[in-house]
Amino acid sequence: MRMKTLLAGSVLMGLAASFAAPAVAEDSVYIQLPTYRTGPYAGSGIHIANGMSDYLAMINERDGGVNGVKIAFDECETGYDTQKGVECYEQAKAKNTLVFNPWSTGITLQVIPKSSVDKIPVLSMAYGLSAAADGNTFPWVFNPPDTYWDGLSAIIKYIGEQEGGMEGLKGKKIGYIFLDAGYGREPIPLLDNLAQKYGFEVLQYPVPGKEMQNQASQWLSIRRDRPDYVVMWGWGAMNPTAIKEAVKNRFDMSKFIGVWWAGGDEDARAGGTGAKGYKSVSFNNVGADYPALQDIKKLVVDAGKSHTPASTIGENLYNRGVVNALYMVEGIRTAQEMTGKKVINAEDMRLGLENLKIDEARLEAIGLKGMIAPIEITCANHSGHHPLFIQEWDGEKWTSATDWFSPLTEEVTPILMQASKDYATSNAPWPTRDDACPAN
Amino acid sequence: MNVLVKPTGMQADGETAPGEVLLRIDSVSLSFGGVRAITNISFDIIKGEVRAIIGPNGAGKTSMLNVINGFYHPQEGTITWRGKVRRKMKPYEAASHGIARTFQNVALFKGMTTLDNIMTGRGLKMHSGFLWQCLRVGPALREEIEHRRKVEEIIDFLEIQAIRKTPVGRLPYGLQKRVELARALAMEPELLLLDEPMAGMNLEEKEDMSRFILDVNQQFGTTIALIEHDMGVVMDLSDRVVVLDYGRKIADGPPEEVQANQDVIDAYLGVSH
Amino acid sequence: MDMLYNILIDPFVQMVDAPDFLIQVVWEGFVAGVLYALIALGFVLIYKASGVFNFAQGIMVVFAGLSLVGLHQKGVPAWLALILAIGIMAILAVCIEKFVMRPLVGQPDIILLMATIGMTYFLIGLGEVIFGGEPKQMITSELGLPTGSTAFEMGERGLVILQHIDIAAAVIALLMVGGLAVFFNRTRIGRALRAVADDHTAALSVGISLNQIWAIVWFAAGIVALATGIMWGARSDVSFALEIVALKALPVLILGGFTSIPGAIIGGLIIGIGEKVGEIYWGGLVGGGIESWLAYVIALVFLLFRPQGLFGEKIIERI
Amino acid sequence: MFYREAGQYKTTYAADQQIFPIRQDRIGIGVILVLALLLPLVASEFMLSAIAIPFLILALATIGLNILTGYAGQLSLGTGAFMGVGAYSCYKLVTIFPEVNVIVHILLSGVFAAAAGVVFGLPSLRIKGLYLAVTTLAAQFFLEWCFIRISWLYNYNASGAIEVPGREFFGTLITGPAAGGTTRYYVVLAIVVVMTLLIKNLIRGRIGRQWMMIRDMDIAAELMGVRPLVAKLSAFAVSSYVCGVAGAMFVFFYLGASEPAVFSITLSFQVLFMAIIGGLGSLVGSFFGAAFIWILPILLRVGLPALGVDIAAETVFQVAQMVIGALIIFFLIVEPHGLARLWAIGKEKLRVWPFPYA
Repeated sequence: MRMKTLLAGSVLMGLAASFAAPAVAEDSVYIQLPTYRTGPYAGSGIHIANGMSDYLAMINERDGGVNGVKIAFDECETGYDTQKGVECYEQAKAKNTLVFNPWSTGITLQVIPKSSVDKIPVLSMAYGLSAAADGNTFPWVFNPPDTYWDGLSAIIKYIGEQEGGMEGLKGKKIGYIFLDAGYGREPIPLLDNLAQKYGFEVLQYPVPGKEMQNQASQWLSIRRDRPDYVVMWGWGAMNPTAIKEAVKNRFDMSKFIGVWWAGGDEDARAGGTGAKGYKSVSFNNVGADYPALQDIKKLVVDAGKSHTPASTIGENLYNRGVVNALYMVEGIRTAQEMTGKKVINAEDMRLGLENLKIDEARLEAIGLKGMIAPIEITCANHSGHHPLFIQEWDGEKWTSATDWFSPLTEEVTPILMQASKDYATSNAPWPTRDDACPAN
Repeated sequence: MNVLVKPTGMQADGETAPGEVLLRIDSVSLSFGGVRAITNISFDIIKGEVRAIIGPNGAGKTSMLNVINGFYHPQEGTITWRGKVRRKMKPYEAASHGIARTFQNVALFKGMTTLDNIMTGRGLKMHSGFLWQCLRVGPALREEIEHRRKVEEIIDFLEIQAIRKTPVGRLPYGLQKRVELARALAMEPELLLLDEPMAGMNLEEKEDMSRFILDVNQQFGTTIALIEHDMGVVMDLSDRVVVLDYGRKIADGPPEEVQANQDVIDAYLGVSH
Repeated sequence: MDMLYNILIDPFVQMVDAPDFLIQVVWEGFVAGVLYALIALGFVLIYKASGVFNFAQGIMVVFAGLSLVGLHQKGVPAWLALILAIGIMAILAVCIEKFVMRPLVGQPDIILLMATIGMTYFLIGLGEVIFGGEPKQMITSELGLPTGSTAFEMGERGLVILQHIDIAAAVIALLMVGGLAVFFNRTRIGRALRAVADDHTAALSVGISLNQIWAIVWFAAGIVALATGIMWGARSDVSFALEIVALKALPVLILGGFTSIPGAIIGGLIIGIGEKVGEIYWGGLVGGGIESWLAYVIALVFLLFRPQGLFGEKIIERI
Repeated sequence: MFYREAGQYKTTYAADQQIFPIRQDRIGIGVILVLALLLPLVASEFMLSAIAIPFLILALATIGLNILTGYAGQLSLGTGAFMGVGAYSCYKLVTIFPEVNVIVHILLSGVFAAAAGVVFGLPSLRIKGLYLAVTTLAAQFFLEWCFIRISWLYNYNASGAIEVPGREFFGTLITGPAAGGTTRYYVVLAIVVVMTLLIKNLIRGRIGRQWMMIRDMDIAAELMGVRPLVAKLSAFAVSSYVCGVAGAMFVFFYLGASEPAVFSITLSFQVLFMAIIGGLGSLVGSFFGAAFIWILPILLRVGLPALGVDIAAETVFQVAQMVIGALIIFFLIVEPHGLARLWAIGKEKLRVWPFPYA
């Protein structure tokens, strides 16, 4: 009995302690990383989580933090579940996180309205709500380097080039296989627009979330309809299953292009040798030869401070996790420079992200030159329509199939601004930005 | 026992006068996919009497009760209730016509208390609307209290005050049978069907139960049809007896007469057919 | 009118137009059906012997597959991993019997159902703690299972592709059903099993050890789960997402009846083929993706006309 | 000792039939209500927004399921979908009639859920037990599919999600991101308490008894004049109504935005667990169950690292899941009738204390 009381008492005390804001040491800032190392999307989530936390740990180890300010971080497991995500958000809010990276479109949609009230910037790197790129309407949300619409337009542009110019798209059939959720449905309006403009036909193949591993029907339909290209918007267990099915149905893999989230190494590997030629659009290069990644290997992974298998460093999703952490770190740095404070808060962080500029020189200094294209976020544009490239699976690893090229920004911008306006009207009264962005 | 008991106390609003035929069964046959349960049986039940249905196991007695309260639908024959031929109907309609019953294996609502179980018998007589019941004011509350009073009368009558708030699942078998009777009485039926009301009881409990059945019949004037195996009980309680065997009627009449009937003796002693 | 044409005529025109494609669709449905049937088979085994509706069968499939692959990843050779995985299923069976079934004997169905859902939660957590949450590739070739495919040409453009692993799945399913039938009908334990299924108390009174029987049944279900895990894992991946697909076994059981082994197989095939054909030829009319509920609706419609299932006897209500 | 009804005489049936006939119970519930009212004074924003509000809403959903499964005996695995119907109807109502008070919309949205419940409840007239569970699964998956596929439901929003606009109630913002945790908490508390009371009344009246008759012995119930059609469908309707209101509240007062995946089978199971662990056929049990299933994992997830146990976030998550699974089995073994029964036994023991029997 006494044991029980004792245990209960200590649990309660611990709880009380954890609900209170953590006693942040003088020279550290706190970031919560919502991750998912469990559940159906863990296959993708684990690598991202590893990349993010390893990079932050490396910055702490190598540089002693950002300008001497250590980054205290911990993970909050969401299991890709919206309920848990909201719980993580509330927890992060209570612990004064600098920034929130939902890593799920569903959770992003949940926290977007809250973020402006709670004054916590949401960094949804190349996912979430595309319209959030409009910084005038969404001052607290950032989705660099590109939105889904940018991604889709880049893929269409690439297909056009394969067909000898955008006119070549006329009369083509493009299949769109997607996770039947907000994530997969978001690109459809733009796809329809482009189809009308360039005269190609779109065939939709929705994959219900429950049936991710059971895609026989979708691929049979694809076989029947014989689309010229298939574009995939998949995540988690959907990707390897789709690639396997494509191989099985003898679909020409060079005509099968995924969004960046359908570009995991394990996704492609699942298809065996048959997956050779599979493509995905990307905003980061693979490989572990970058100095920063070598530092991670030396200071974090080899030092036993991480559970990351050394072999996965340099894989696509791992590097992408690193990019996400890079944005955060550079955001902190920019905020420090702008405010003159060392220990910044979430509002400062928003300022930092809004003025984030990582050019070639900066990348060189960080030790990631060549891994990503230089990026710049502005007050009005929180995404940036940055250049992308197409990568190709050579049977063992990803290789670049194209150079960096810009998405069809002129196609994307109007629909993006319209969506942002719609969002604000349908959620009226949507808070307006107190400091309007300068008109370029 | 006089057939022409003057009804006192609660009286069903039937237009059938005591001594007239309340229910008539005419050449009823029932089968389940080829298996004959009841073959061409006719008999009647007179208002105010205690009618016993007896017979060896498997004679079709319970099936007969099920036919009477509309749970089974006979393939042939007619049932006349209060002078009108009854059409095929749902069991719950029989209840609203004033037929209540108890069951061979106690069929109480195990999750409820004695009080609630008996209150269920009042269900057909309660009419307050959904919203009133949510709020439990006005007609809903008045109704609950008014019917509670009736239920308490029955509880007093059957001497089960002490177990009022006990969940019926915890009661001993004998008391459960009594609660079941109380529940049936709460419906204020015109015809009460009792399916082996004394099965599995010891002598004392049987005596109690017999007393209650007689009291019900005499005080409330309720017509009773009962199935029972204990011949002593049957002979003492009933005004008339119908005997079934293998789904056929083999005798019908006052207890003494039936007792002397050779077919009945054969059936019970198991003479081969 | 167009609508009617699209529903009533067009799909059949398509079927006749491209018979090779129809064959392929039916074949895919057949293979999916075999896998549904295997999951349902696990349910049936346990339901027959203990009256428990084992919701955890889906997670047992995942758990078995994970153990096999996880052990192999840790450096255990494939054949040894297979044996060890069987061993793990045996241990699991004994544990379930001892810690879940035995203390809950005689409880209402819904309580037992809940207990198996509790087990599902527990096993998901346990599996992830031990083997990690990421999907794993099935070690198909290491286990000596065929991996290639054979294509049959039909007519000018017609093509039917049969995966060898799918053929193997069908054969293995067949062997398992045969084996189980023999086990149930020809062995002493099988007889005891049937006795237990009919009446627990009566079986106890003639000296049958319930505990032993239950452990054996759960073990058998575990083996079926392992086979299912291997087959399904080879088709997609071994991951926890599979657990949800396993819910499809429910409509299968509704069709086939909870206690019938042939019912499970036939139900599985009806559902598997039905939903593929439905999705491909009619799904497009409502935007596709109907596979997520079609199976349940098939089962529901079926139930309305035949509440006792395909092989059940007509229920006579008694009081 | 202190919990004894000796000396408390009831002189009217009304007094005997009140919800808490024992004085100590009345005092107890009063104290709990006062504490609930005072909670925002001491609780942090996290406790209100992430624990108290969802707990109350899920308790209401559990009550909804309990009406169907606990009181009327019809097993349902479709709770999540019925909650979704409520949430989506509420969203549509709020966007179509923005000038009407949002509380009215929330209460109305349950009507649509009730309609869906009745439609999917129809098979219950022929189908029973586990077979019925499959029917409700069909409802679950079909409705989930509708939430994704019918874009009218989310106003053709490209993201496929619904967002809660800010709405006021007598001048105070109660929904939307800008509504404070305390305000939302009080609104939720008020709705949940009032609905619980109404349902309690319903259950102890004629309609509630009809449901229990069907649950305990459907044939006997029918022979006593209960129309199965009316009793079962009314249970489906009321249950779905309550679930629908809970679903609307879940989105409007807790999540703030929602996508179809929120109302998946996982939510159905979550609520079913709450009902079972709490105790089928018990309203107080619904609260116990919701507390157990909702709060315990949070305690584990937040508490274990706080205790200084240094494990990775996902391991905590997984261990929490294992613990929940094990506890479900444990409780089923110890007391299959749930926490409510344990509670009742405790009270009974206390009444006869210090003697073991009354």
